[in-house]
Formats: sequence, structure tokens, C-alpha cells
Amino acid sequence: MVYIISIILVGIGVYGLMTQKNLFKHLISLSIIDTAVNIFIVATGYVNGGKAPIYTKNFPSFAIGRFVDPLPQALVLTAIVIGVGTLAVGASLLVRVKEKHSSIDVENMKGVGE
Amino acid sequence: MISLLIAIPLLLAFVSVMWKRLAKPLFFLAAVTNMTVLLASWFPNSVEIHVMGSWKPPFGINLVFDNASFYAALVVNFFFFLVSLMPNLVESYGVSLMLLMAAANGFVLTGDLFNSFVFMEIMTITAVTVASRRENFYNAFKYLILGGIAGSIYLLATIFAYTATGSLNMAHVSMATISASSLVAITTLYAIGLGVEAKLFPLNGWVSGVYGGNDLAPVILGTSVSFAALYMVGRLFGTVFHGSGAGVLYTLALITIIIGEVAALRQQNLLKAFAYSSVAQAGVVVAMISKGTSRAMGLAYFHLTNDAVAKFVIFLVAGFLVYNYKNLNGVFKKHKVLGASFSMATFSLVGFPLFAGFQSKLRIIMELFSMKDYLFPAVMLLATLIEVGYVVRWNVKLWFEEETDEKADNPIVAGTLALILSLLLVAVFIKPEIFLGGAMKMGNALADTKDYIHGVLSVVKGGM
Amino acid sequence: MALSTLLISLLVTSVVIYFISKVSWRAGAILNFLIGVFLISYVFALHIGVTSNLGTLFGQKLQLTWTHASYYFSAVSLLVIVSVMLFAIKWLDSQKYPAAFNMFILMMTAGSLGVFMAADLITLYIFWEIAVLSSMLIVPMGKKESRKAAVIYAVMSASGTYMYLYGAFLAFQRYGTLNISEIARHMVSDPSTGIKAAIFLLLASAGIAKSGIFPLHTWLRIAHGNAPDAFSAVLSGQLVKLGSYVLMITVAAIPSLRVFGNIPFYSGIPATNYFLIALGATSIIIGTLMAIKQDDMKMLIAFSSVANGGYILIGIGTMDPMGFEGGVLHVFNHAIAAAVIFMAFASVVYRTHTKKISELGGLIHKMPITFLAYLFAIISLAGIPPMSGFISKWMIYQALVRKGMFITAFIAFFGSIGSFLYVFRPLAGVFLGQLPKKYKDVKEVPPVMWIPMMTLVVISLVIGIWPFPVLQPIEGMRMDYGIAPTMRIADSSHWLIKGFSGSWNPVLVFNLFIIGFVIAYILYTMFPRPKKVDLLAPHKEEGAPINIYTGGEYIYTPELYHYNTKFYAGFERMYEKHPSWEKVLEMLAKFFHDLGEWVHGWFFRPSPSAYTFWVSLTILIVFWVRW
Amino acid sequence: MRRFYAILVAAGLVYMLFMFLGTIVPYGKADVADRVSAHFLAKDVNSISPTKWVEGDKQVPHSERVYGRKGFEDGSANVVTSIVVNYRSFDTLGEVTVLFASAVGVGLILGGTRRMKYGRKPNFILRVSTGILLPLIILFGIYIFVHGHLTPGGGFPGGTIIAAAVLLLYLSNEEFSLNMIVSKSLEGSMGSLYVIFGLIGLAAGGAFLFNFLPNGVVGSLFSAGVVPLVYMTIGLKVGSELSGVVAEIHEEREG
Repeated sequence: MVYIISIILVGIGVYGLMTQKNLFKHLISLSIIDTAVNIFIVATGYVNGGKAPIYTKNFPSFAIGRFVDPLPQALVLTAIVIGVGTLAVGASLLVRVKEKHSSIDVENMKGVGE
Repeated sequence: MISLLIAIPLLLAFVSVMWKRLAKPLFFLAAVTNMTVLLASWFPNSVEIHVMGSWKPPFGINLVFDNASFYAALVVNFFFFLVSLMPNLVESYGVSLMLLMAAANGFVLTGDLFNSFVFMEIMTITAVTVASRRENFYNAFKYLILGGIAGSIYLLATIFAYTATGSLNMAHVSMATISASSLVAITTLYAIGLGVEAKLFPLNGWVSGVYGGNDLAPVILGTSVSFAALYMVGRLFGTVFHGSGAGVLYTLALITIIIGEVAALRQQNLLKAFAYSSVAQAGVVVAMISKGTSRAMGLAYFHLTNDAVAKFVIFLVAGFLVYNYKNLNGVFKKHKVLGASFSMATFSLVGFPLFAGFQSKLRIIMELFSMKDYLFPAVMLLATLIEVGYVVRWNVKLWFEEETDEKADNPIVAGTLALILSLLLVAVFIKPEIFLGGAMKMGNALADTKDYIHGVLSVVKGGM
Repeated sequence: MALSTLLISLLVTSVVIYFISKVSWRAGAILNFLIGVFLISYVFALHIGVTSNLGTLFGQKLQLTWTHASYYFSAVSLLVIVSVMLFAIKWLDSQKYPAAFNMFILMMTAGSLGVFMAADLITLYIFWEIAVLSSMLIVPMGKKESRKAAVIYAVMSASGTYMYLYGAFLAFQRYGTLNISEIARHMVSDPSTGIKAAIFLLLASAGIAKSGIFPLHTWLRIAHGNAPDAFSAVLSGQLVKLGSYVLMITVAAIPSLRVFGNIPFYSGIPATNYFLIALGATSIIIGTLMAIKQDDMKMLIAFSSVANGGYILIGIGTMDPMGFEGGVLHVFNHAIAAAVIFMAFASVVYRTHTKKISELGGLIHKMPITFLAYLFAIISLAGIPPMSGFISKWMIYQALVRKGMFITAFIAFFGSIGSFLYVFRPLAGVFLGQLPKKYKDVKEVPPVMWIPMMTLVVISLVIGIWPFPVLQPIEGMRMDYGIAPTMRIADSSHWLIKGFSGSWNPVLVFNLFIIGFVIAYILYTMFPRPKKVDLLAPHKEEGAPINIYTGGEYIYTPELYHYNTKFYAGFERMYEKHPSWEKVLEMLAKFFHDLGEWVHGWFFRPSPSAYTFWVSLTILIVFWVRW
Repeated sequence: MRRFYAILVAAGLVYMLFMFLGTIVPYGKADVADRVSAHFLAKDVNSISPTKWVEGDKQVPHSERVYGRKGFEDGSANVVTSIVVNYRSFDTLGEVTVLFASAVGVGLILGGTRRMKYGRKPNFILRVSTGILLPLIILFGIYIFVHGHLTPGGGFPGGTIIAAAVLLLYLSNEEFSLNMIVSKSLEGSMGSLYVIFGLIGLAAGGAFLFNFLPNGVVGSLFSAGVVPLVYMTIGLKVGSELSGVVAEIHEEREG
């Protein structure tokens, strides 16, 4: 189910990218795709009944099936940060696009030849 | 030792953000160090690995240093070194270029799928930064969006590979038994994910905008970064997936060649025209890689090296012209050295004899005929025909049209570099071994999966 | 000096010449000429059968060998090039890029010689491209239109060249060698006709493009017409002959009669050869008809080059001993004639700065030597005895008649008659008629410029009387290629060329002509001379009405009354609305351009949405089509 | 029409991915024993033979008590942290670099010089509560990255929380602008420190990013060798970096 939700989210992101005229919405769509992929990654590591992979007093010892797969979580941590970086650069680019072309709407932008 | 290739530029980048004025000399220092490191470890001729944090593969991350990654790193760093010689091109982008350098090196050297994704994203972000120079924001934004999509798909592919094999190590993935349907999913997603950086049709929409938007981006993105990306195509589809998914690449690449040349033909902007030509050449390289044999791959990288050298000269000269003259008619009458280098480089691109492009193009066609592939040579020759059209048109325009009275100073460093590189192209025609030897070793290393797996997984040592 | 050393040192020298010319272009031009003279002496001293290694490429030896064909073609080429080099010593002062011209013309010489010496297909290709590249860089040195001309020239030439390359590699893949004679040997024993025919036609296409045979002929008009004037002489007289050489290689060095013996088409001529002959015949028709209606004198001769390329191809294509020798001899004749004509035009342009026939006239009084050179050249070109041009055409006709190819023979005769028409047009328009006022101070060109023209004319005349020095190497070529090796055509001991329906004794004919000329001259002196009327005499200044009037109207536009206007109006009207092949090729070029627009509009549109759409669609297509 | 095609294509893409789903394990059925992460969990990577592992002999570790013991190859109780900062530390260096690259990029792209004004006074509650909350937020951020090896969290979340504090400052005070020299030098020195840790590891243990400090007892604050140090540098770096980004976005160009 989580898989399907994340895939549908990817579809929504792609739909947004294809239909929206506002460039900031493109950035948001991209973010949605990123998030969807992240959800998907975490989901691939889930074990039914598994706990968060942290050794505490209550779960002091290792056993197969007790913890969920920690690797996808570590990967997602990286992927989130990358998404943030992309978003920051994209947003600042849009600030300048707005300054230069007086709009961030694809149809109203000025001076975008070729 | 080889981890220094990534560590040194990174460290210097971090340092230079504190002292902005140092960025340019530090970039030069980083490039020189990297070249020194590479020259000190000339062609390892075996698969050496460097394990990060001394966690053995497939558990930890490892850098792989074999003939293939050495040659790719050499080419990549060489162009960064050349760029670092031109301070007025670097301007305030020293930090970004250092990061780009570290990322390109990491992308080339890494033996881990997820790690390559991380480096690809660094490359995308720094490349976008570089592309936004000279207020080229909208095109940079488009590049960012496409790069973002590609990154997501690449990540998705990596996760599919992880769930299928239980590891992220390339060597392990290449030896693990993956079900056919799984392999389809992984290779499709990787083909698309890499397609953006490898400039495959139709994922190459960003190229003209980014290369055509300023004078720094094409010089470095069209040479180093595109070499790194195309190296990864060879590594993944040659070494890791043993040529599955090659059919997709082949078809897309052939379409790319024609589309790229046709689009270049109609371009009225000098930089954009050759941006499209670089798309077409990338198509040739990918199609050759998809053939999968070591010879074919070696020739692909030979061609790519020639193309990169020629493109460096072309973009360097074109960037100078476009941003110093409003009307390009007959400008080479004022810049004879630039003009001569430009002409030589473009003729090499077409594959006229006396220049390096001839050697690679003819060898590729010959190799294809010996593989009984009759379609690709025909496509390639048709593409070359179109190329002749616009290359001659531009040369005639830049040399012979009536000049205007605009004037700009001759760039001395850029002119010298362009001349040296274009003479290098002539030298390669006379003695192709200059590039061919390394490229062939690279091809062998990429095609030899067994050696790669053995080298990565059985050698358990830290190693400098 | 080994052949390879010669070629490489020529290439290096050409760069040196550039720097010398930068200091003094005249010194460079004189050096060029001296090198040319040295090359001629070198070529004449070389022994047949000398070989030399150029190195290896892709594990294949690149070889040069000196054959009868190399000797013949090199000698003809050098004759033309050296004349132009001498001509250029003075002529270059009207040019903008003398240094580059000197460099590229020497480079082109090296390339052409390399083509003629090449023993394998790749060596040929390399030198071919060198020749094309360097000549392509000279073409845009002319007037404004010449820039476009260079591009068209390069593309057309490349389209032929790349087909040739494809054919060469096809042959290599099948036979494992690139050596021409070995490929010929393999092809004879190869059972697959389809692939052989493909190789044959692909190889020939380079020659077709270069020598301006029908589907790829359109570049000649624009390139020859707009190139720097003296260089047109090289283009038409020498470079086009590279194409004829490649055609000869494909038709004769690869023994097409034996290779395609299983597909005879008409009187023993294989279908492949007949196809080429048909192309040649088409070129004759097109070249002749188009030449007749040209007003630009250079374009006129450019079209005549198309027609003459057709003659050469027909002659060689028959593979009849007589036809072959005629075709090859025609190479010599056309080279000399075209070179002289273009040099004469260059002289005219040098003095008058125009190449439009309708703006010229009456130059016979001002430039008599140029006129004389032109006169003899067109006599040769039109194939009138006693000039050498007649002999080759006669030999081709002989072959056509013997093979019973009456349609082709008819076309060849038609072309010959047409050539009378078109070569007369510049004669009348440029040299005869009224001299426009503005040219009344025009002088004859200096000796440096007329000496090369007259030398070539004298050579042509001498060969017309005593053709055996040229026929000897041609016979040698015929023996090399094994075309009826026992037959002897040129019989110098009896001063005879033995044909099928009779023999030709050039010495006798020449004597008869001299007698005829003497009689005519006597008659000319006996009758009263025509009186000279200055038609435009009252014409005081440009544009003012002229005092005399015709049909009750003042003459406002004297150009309309120029001798040349509507010269062959009645004839031209017959094919006024002809379908133009040039338009077809333009459409093709436009197609690619529009395709570019289309691609750009659809795939590289400036919106990220479009990109996403195409990316997604491609993923889907990749997913569904492949699996 | 445009939307219709878009839906069609998006649906096709979803369908394709759905097809691909069939090739991976169903949700919740992930077999950790088959993956490398089993050994990250058990902290026994050094004791198994990778050659045997890749050939299919997975050598599943036995159930064993980890918490409160010492002598493991890796000492953090939070396994995700041990992967992020130790087993796959190189990825994290890359991650830090991504953030750094985007911060540099934002700086270069925006290139502002003057603090942007909101044009209205922040209200009373915001101003007062900022004074109260600010130290708490910063303290919380520091807590998060110091305890990164024990509890969920770590350098990235901690740094982000610190940056949130800076954002709060920006919101509450129109005159405030971050001292860029301090933030840049913190950012640069911390980034360099990470690389230098790696280089020390290279010198000490022969491998870049080698854990050269003793691991200690799993679960205690001073444990896990170099991990807390790295997380602290990351925390400070990310904090100063994102603060820098916040500051950059709040700057506009003259004219």
C-alpha cells in the first residue's frame, strides 16, 4: 500500500510538472517526486513488526526481524538533504528569473527567446 | 592516494569559502595536485580499490582505481586544470568549480551505486550554479528540473538494485543473480537517469540553453562533466549490467545523433550550434558503448577524448567571440590564432584527415562494419554530412564575411591553450596512440567484468 | 625522394609558404611556381611502378604507387596548376587573401597528387579530403556569393565522399583489404552481385559528386561561378578531374566488365556501367542546355564542365578500348581548355571587374592575346579539328557507334552542337561587338598572365597535331587495366589513330587546315573590309538618353540592345519552364532545415513541462517497445 | 487537452512503476538477513568474509546483546547513525558537500548586499517569545546533534534547528542581519574539519574517513569513537550553512 501511494505521488508530481504554468509549482512538483521516492525507499526497508534500529534498554540485542532495515533510512537521510539543496538553488534561481523576466509564469515571461 | 583526488579539492573548497580571494589560486592548486596525483599513479593496469573507513566491500564504500577510472579521471582533471589556467573565466566560480571537480572525480572513481548518485547530485547542483553565470537563470532552472527528475529516477534505480541484490556495491550487483524482470526495471531506470547527463534524446533539452548561455559552462560541462557522465554509462551498462539494456541505449543514441545534428544545422547562435553537435557526438559514444565489446568501448572513449579536446577549443573560442562581439562576421581576421585553432578543432570534429577526429571516426566505422552493423555507419556518415554543412558555414562566416569595426583584445592564455590543443589534435592524427592507447585500456577494463569483481571483492586492504 | 616524403614535405611546405607570404605574398607565389615547376620535372622523371609506404592506419598499410594513370593524371593536373600559379603571381594583387591562397593551393596540389598516387582506398580518401578541404577554403575568397558557394561545394562533395567511404569499408569488411588491385581481384570472384553493385556505385558516387555528374552537379555552377577567378581554372580544369579519376578507378581498375559480366544490359555493357553512362548522358543534356542560357560567363563554362564530365564518364563507362582512351584523353583536353577559358575570363575580370557578358563587349581590340587564347580554347572545347579536343570526341563517338549505342551517341552529338552555341556566346558578347565606353582604357594583361594561357594553347594545339605523347601513357593505362591489351590504337609510326570506321591522321588534317586557313586569309584580304560604326558613340554619360533611336523610341537601357541579350532567345524558349534539379536539392536542404525547426519546436521548447512530457513519454516507449 | 495527455502519460508512468513493483519484495517482507544491513545491525562487518558473503553464504549473525557492551567495531547505539557516519561516512561527506554546493550556489545566484525589509513591524508576541525561545531552540539543536549516535536525530536535524533559530531572529527583527564572515568561516572550518578527520583516518588507519578513536560502550554519551565529533562538525556546519542560506535569501541587490 505504501508502495502504491508513493508511486501515485510520483504520478502526481509528473502530472504537475507537465501541466503547471507557474515555475514555482514545477519546483514543488519536483519536491513531491523527491518525497515520493523517499517514502518508497523507506518502505522497502520495512519489516512487519520491526522496530526503529536503535539499541536501547528495551531492545538491547540483535535479532533478525526485530529491527527494520536501517540502510534505506540512512540513504533517505542523504536524499532528503540533497532534495533540500536542490530546492534552495531552484528557489533562488526563481527569484532571479522573476527579476529578469518579470514573471515566473511560463506564458507571461518576457525575453525568453529560443 | 586516490582518495586525495576527491579530498583535496573538497578541503580547498571548504577553506576558500572562508577567504574568497584565495578561491582562484586554490582552484589552480587543487587542479595541479590532482594532476600530480594522477601522473604519479600512471595506468595501474590492475584493479586497485580504496575502501572508505576500511569497511570492506560490499559493506562499505570503496573507490575503484583501474585503467578505466584512471583514464576518465585523467581526462576530467586535465580539463579542470586547463580551466584553472584562465582566471578571467573562473571569476567568482572558483569554489563551485572545485566542488564540481571533486564531484566529477568522485563520480568517476566510486564503486558504489548510491555514492555515485550523491556525486551526481553534487555535479548537478554545481553545474546549475555554473550554468547560471551571466544571468542565464531560466535555462539553469530548466537544467535543475531535468537534473532533479533524473536524480530521482537514478535513485529509484539504485533502490531497485539494492532490493534485488541486498547491496549497493557495483561489483556485487554485477555478479549477483538478478531476475530478468528486475533487470529490466533497473536498466530502464538507469538509462533514463543517466540519459540527462549523457545527453540522450529526448533528455537533452537543457543542453542548448546551458551551453549557449555563458562562456564558462560549455567549456567545463561539455568536456569534463560529459566525459564523467559517459564514463558512468560505460561502467554501468558495460561492466555492471553486462550489456543488458543496451538495445534501448542504441536506439536512443541513433535518434540522438540525427536529432542533434539537425538541430545544430538550424542554429543561428554559435555556442548553441556546437552544443547540439556535442549532443550528437554523445550519441555516437553511447551507441558505441552499447555495442559492449572492449574494442568498441575503447573506440567510443577515444572518440570522446578527441571530441572533448576539440569541443574545449571550440567552446573556448566561441565563448570569447560571443561575449565580446555583437556581430561575428569575419571576426577571425582580427584573431588569427583563435581562428586557426577553431577551424582545426571544427575540422577535427567533422573528421577531416590531418586531425584527430578522422582517426576515431574511421576506426569506429571500421569496427562497426566488422560487427556487421550497417545501419550505424550510415547514420553516422549522414550526421557527418550535416555536420560538414554547418561547420563549413560557420568557418566561412567567421573568416570571410565582411567584418565590422568592433574590437576586443586578444586573450593570450586562452589563445595559447586553444592553439596547443588544436596542434595536439594534429599530433593525434599522426600518432593516435597518444589517446588511443589509454582509451583502449579503458575499454578493456570496462568490458572485463570478471577482473573488476575479482579486484574489488577479494582485495581486502586499506591502501593509500 | 620517395613519394611519401614528397607529399608530406609538400604539406609542410605549404604552411611555410603561408608565413613567407605573410611577409611578401609575391615571394610566396613565385616560390609556389618554382615548386610547381620542380614537381613537373619530378613527375616526368619518375619510373612507372615505384611504390612507397606512407605508414599504417588501422593495421592497414597505406601505400602510394606510381602507375601510368598516376603519371597521366598528375602531369595534366600539374600543367593546369602550374599555369595558374604563374598566372597568380600577378593576378593575386586583386585578391584579399593572397597568403592563404598560396598556402591552400599548394596544399591542394599535394592532396591531388596523393589521390592519383594512392594504391588503396583509404589513402585515396585521406588525400581526397585534403584536396577538398584546401580548395573549399579558397572558394569563399571570392565575391559575396562565394561564401554560400563554399558551403554547397563542401556539402555536395562530402555527400559523395561519405558514400565512397561507406563503399570502401563495405569492401574492406567483405574482402579484408583496402588495396584497390586486390579488391578488384576479389570482386571478380565474388558471387554476390548485389553487394558488388552496391560497392561499385558507392565508390563511384564520390566521382559523380566531384566531376559534376547529373544528380550532384549543381555545385559546379555556384562554386565555379563564384570562386576567385583564377581558381575557377583549377576547380574546373583540375579538381573536377579528381572525380574522373575515381570514376576511372571504379569502372576500369575494378574490371567492371568481368565483375558484372553476369548482368549484361546492352551490347555487352553491364547494367551498372550503363547506369553511369545514362547519368553521363543526362549530364551532357543538362550541362549543354543550361550553359546556353547563362549570362554569367563563368557559370556558362561551369555548366560546360558538367557536360564534359558526362563525355568523360561515357567514354570510360563503355569500357571499349576506343571509348576508354577517348574518355581519358578528354580529361586532358577539357582540363587544358577549361583552364585557359577561365584564365581568360580571370584576365577579363582582372581588367574590367565584371563577369556579366551583357556588361562587356568588344574587348578584342583591347585584349587581343586573351581573345586569341580564348578562341583556341573554345575551338578545342567544341571539338573542332585541328585542336586536340576533336580527337577525344571522335574516339568516343567511334566507341559509341561501334557498341551500337545510338541514343547515347545522339546525345553526345547534340552536346557537341550545343557546345558550338554556348562557347560562341561569350566570344560574341565579351570579345566581339561594341566596346562599352567605360572600358576604353582597358589594357592587355601583363605577360605573366598571358604566358601561361598561351603556353597551354600551344600545348593543346601541338597535341592536336601530334597526340602520341599523350596517347602513350593512356595506352599504358589501358594495358594496366587489361582492356583489350593486344589492340593498338595509337600508331605513331604511321601517324595514325586507328578507329573502328576509319583512321585519323592528325598531321594530315592539320596540313589541310593550314591550307584552308591560307585560302581563307587570301579571300579575306581580297574583299573590302567592313566599316566600323560606333553604335553607342553619342552616349556621353551613363544613364543619359542616347541620341540615336530605334523604332521611334530613345534608347534608355542600352543593356537591352546588347548583342548578348536574348542571344538564343528562340532556343531558350523551348525549355524555359524546365524542372530544375537545383530546386530539388534546395528542397532537400530546406527539408533538413525544417526538420531542425520541427525538432526544436517539439523537443527543445523553452518550457520544462514539454521536457517532462517527452521524458515521460520516452520512458513509456522504452518500457513498452522493448519488453 | 494538455491535461488529458498529461494524465495519460502520468498514468502510464504509474502503471510502469507498478509493473516494476512486482520485481521487489512486498511491503513489510524485507529480508534483512539477505542484505548488508544485517551486519550493520549486528556490528560484525569485520568478522565475516566478504568473498563468501557475495557468493551467497550470507553468514547470518546470531542474536547477541549489543547495548551497554563494548568492543564492537562501531560504537553508536543508533544503527542509522553508525551507517551514516561510520559505515557509509563517505556518502555523508558527499551530502555535506551537496548542501555546501547549494549554499555556495545560492550565494552566487542571489548575490545580494543589503538586508531585505518586510515592510511591517513584527508583532509583540513574536518579538518577546523570540527572546525566550531562542536559547532553548539553540540548546535543543545542540542536544540533537550531540546525541546523534544514541537517539534519532544527528547533525543534519540539529543544524537545521539552529538555522530555524536564525530564521526566527530574522522574522522578529528587521534590523538583524547575520554576520556573514562568522557564518562563512564556521561553515568553511567545519567542512575542512570533516575532511581533515578523514585525512587523519587515512594517516592513522590507512583508509580515508577511518574511525581512529576508541569506540567505548554502546549507549553511553562518550562512545562511538569519531562519530559524535563528526556529527558535531556536521551540526555546526549545517547550522551555519542553512543560516547563511536564510541570510542570503533575505538579502536583495542594490538598485
